[in-house]
Amino acid sequence: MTTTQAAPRPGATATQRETAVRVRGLVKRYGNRAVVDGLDLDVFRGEVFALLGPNGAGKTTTIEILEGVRKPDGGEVRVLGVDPARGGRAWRARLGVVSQGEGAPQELSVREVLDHFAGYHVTSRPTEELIAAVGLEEKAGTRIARLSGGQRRRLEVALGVQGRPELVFLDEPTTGMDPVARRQFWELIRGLRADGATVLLTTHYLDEAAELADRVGVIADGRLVEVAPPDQLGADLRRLARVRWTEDGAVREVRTESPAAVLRDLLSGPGDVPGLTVTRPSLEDVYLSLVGAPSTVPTAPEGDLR
Amino acid sequence: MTAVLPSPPAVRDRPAPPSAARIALRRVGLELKLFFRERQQVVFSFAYPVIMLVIFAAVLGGDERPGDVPFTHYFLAGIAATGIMLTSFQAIGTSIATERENGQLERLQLLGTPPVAYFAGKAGQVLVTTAAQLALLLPLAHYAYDVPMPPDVQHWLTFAWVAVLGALAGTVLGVAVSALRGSAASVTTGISAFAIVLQFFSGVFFGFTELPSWMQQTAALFPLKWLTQGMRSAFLPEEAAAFEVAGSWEHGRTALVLAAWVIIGAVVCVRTFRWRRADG
Amino acid sequence: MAAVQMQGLVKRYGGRAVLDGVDLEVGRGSVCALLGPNGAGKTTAVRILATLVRSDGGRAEVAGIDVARDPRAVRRRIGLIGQQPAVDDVLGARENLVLFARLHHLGRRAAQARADELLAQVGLAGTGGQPVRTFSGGMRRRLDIAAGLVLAPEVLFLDEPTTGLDPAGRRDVWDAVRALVAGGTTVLLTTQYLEEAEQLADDVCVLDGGRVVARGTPRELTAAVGGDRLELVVADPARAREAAALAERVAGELPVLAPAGTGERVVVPVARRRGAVGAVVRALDEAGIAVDDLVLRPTTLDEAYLRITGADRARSEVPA
Amino acid sequence: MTALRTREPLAGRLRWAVADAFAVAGRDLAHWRRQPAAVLVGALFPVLLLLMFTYLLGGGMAVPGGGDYRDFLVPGMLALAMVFGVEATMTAVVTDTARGITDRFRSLPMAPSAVVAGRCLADLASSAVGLAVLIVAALAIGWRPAGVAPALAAVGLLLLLRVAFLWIGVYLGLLARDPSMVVAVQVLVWPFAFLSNAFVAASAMPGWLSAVAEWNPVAGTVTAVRELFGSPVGTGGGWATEHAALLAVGWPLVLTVVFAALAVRRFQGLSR
Repeated sequence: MTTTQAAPRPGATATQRETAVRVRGLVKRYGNRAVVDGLDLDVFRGEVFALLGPNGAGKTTTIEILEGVRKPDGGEVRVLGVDPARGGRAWRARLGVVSQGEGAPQELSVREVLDHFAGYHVTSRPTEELIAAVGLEEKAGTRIARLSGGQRRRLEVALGVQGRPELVFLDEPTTGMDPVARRQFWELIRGLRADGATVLLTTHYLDEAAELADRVGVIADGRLVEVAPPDQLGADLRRLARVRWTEDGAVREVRTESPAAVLRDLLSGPGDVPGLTVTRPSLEDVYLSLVGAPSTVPTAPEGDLR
Repeated sequence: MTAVLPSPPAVRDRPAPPSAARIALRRVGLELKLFFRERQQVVFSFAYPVIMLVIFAAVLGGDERPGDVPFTHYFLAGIAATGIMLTSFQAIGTSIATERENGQLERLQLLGTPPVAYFAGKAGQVLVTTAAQLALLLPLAHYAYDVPMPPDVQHWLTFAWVAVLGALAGTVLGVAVSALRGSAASVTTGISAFAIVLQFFSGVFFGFTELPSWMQQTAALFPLKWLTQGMRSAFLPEEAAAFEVAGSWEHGRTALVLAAWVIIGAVVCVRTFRWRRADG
Repeated sequence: MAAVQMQGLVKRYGGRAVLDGVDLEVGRGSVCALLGPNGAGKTTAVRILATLVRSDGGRAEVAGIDVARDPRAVRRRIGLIGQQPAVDDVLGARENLVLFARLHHLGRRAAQARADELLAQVGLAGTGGQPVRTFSGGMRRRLDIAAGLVLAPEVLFLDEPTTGLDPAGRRDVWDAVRALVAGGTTVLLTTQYLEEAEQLADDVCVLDGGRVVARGTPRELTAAVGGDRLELVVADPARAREAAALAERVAGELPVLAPAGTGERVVVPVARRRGAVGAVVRALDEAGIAVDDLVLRPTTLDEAYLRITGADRARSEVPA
Repeated sequence: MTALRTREPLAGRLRWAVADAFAVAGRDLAHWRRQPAAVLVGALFPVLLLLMFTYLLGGGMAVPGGGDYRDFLVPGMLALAMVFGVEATMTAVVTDTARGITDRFRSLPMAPSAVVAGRCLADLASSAVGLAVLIVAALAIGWRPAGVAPALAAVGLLLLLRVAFLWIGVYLGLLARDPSMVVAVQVLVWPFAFLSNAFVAASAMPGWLSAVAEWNPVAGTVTAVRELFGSPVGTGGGWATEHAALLAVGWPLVLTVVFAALAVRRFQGLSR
């Protein structure tokens, strides 16, 4: 059986660091509660940036401010060089948006919806191409009212990229999608990226962030607490590996920075070590500790050999 | 099944987005398609004026209105106006409130749709459905109740401009009231209650001159009164004008008020239109 | 005895069979995850079991009771958390929970106490009388989950319970489910998130096109698709090929080379052959190839699932 | 495995059915507390109509057989207020179904009857408030009922009528897919109202219409309530007017039975 690794990421090596989105000191309050509280964010042209954070951390609010549909209470925002509050139609035409809502008339079929909204763009992707890209071929003639939640989500994604946008905002795009659809969506995003589009997405699926993003930003309490490529996020935490095996019917565990040494010790004896695994904290573990949720990440080496 | 979208040329300097007029045209098509797919909506929009005409003609058919005008003649003008109000004001107010609640307007906003194109789509749909509704009502009134049709081209023209302006003013009023706060269901109820009260105030069911003056003055602020009066001028003989409040048909003023509703109302609506539900 | 049982269950909508002869058994006190593409009939199956929809054929029993014959007795034993949050959005969170607790026939005091407990459990204690209409999607979801847990049910149906929840919220839900299971509750769960199935489920059942196409423990499903794999990062990229060759000789399968952050990553499929891991590590050590990182990870359920329902549509029946 | 049926004693089940109904009704009352404006508008709309009709038609309308038009109109308006209640019931049912609340109730171990019984209680309570407001308004413009006991009987008949329209509302609410149907009902209620003896005495209408108005399901209640309040009845009319009291009880009962049966069927049809 053959396994393939994810393709290398050329984005990190690109030298043009032109920003598609630039945010400084963004503040948004509801009542007297600051939902966004001094947020700084740079999204470079051509990269896929994933914004992670708990429900209510201010991700959606931030994206809505970037889209120009919500007014900030403070700070400076530039999207494609334009202040979103003043962005005109020409500016908007360069954006693609997949919001959390569903905005397609229930009485129309998938194809009718796409055909209709095609007229809102100068150059739209052909309807059939979009339908194939999100895997709705079998549902093309079905009315929206009869689609399942995941299928509607796919249509929203298709609508979001219909106008060949330069910058795409995706707010939890894959919620409710099945794993096959999700992978299809990943292909779609890789395709957009390959064409030079910039993508800013939020997601609760960390495997998705790891798979797609050049850089990941974690929002907690209205601020960006860390930004890094997904495999480097929380580098300190990740250094600790967990070696587990079964001995005398009980599971033993050692947490260490140098698993290879532990392994050598373990395997120095004759025979096999049953149930041997070596794991490093996942992106999810790192994320949970960054946003201050209880997680399983060890803070110090513990446990002993024998 | 893995489908990657083929590369489009990397466009930085893209051409300008489609004009508001082009989008408006598309909206009209869409609105009509949606309207006719909602079967109940179609049936009741077209049935209501007809049912009301039949009932009122039966109940009060023997009565006469000021100026010896038979009741049915007088009432056709009122019910035609009410029908126009129903397909414009009431239908538009309700549908916008619903579209706002279920997020359809949010998508339009994100696409950068000019509000005026959205309104134009609604207005186009209203004009088509109004025409269909009147095409059903007028022959019925004429052949079943002997209501005379406008006698000459000039009266038909009056009928046409009054109907068009009235429908457009009703659309604007519908856009305006859709902005009321609350759920779509409560907005719908509020709109219906308002529409019914407005019908009474505007002299649809009773002779307008019989109403107390405060009602007349209130009604004069809204399009329905003028719409009804304009309709009377198209259907009733010239002598009946003497029994209007002003003693004449007041065509100038009717045009002025309705046009003001359309133009000022549209400008105000474009400026204040909310695509989203208010927070909280 | 099975807590949930379906035999030849059929449901048609307008001539199209959404469920086309589904057989499934969930043992008492276990967790079964129902997987499948969007529109595969998972929700329909749950709605039939929860007495909301009648089947067109076959039999369904919950807690030993036929759902068609005595739905009320079934309702006394189940909890349902549906895909769409079903709560009164004019009322506040607490008012909702008190109402549902009252309808579970708790006394006034007990209902209020239970509501407060649930609010604390799902992290909504601070919302006061704020109407649910103003809640975010995640908050609504939490409230909906609390509403399904008013009484620890004998059988709990969860239809995509964590959709839209953040990872921390997801873990809270998992903890709540585990606590219920520890107390003897049987859980039937649908999810699009395969890690959830891996975390919670004793058994996995894959529906596609209204039929069961695979069934087994997560372990069995992944084993049927492929065994574990050992991923190593060698310190000196130049020796990666050498390491791969060594690994192939020891493990007997062709490893894959891929560039990693600092060195070169070697992925060795080990097909669950006991001792293979130790042998590979030992061989590398003897050859003096330093290893930076070493992760043994099982084939994920994701991969198994994609093989079962995925692009190739090759349906592999997995023996239960 | 044989299904184990647990049979609770009937008394216990009945007690729970009542408790559940009150819990469901309590939810509606909580809505009032949170949205007082909606309740107010609902109660004031008939008042507005009463004032308008009294004012507008008061002078010109002659009541056959003599009497003041205002006194003739008040009982008619009271009955129509019950008819308008159909919209409130329908809206509540449609909204609950659309929001998944109906399904939530259906999956709970509560008495299935309580969903509707609760709706009944809440709507009757709101209609009772509406009636009270309308009666106060009528008293304010000079209308006077004949006595307390017959007036109470009249209120009873009105609420009975409300029960019938409640079931119609439940049925229509289950039938409707979305709230836009409510608008259709709101509009079509008007022709129904005009085709009754609420505004104009049936005997004053031309031939066939007079018969329709006389046999209108509201007509019996309107006439009977007029008699009980000691308001002008509008003379003439056939068998239906003579036996108004019978119709005032009979019509609502027939409607209730028919629409309750339809609604139950429809409710069970939800599980298709």
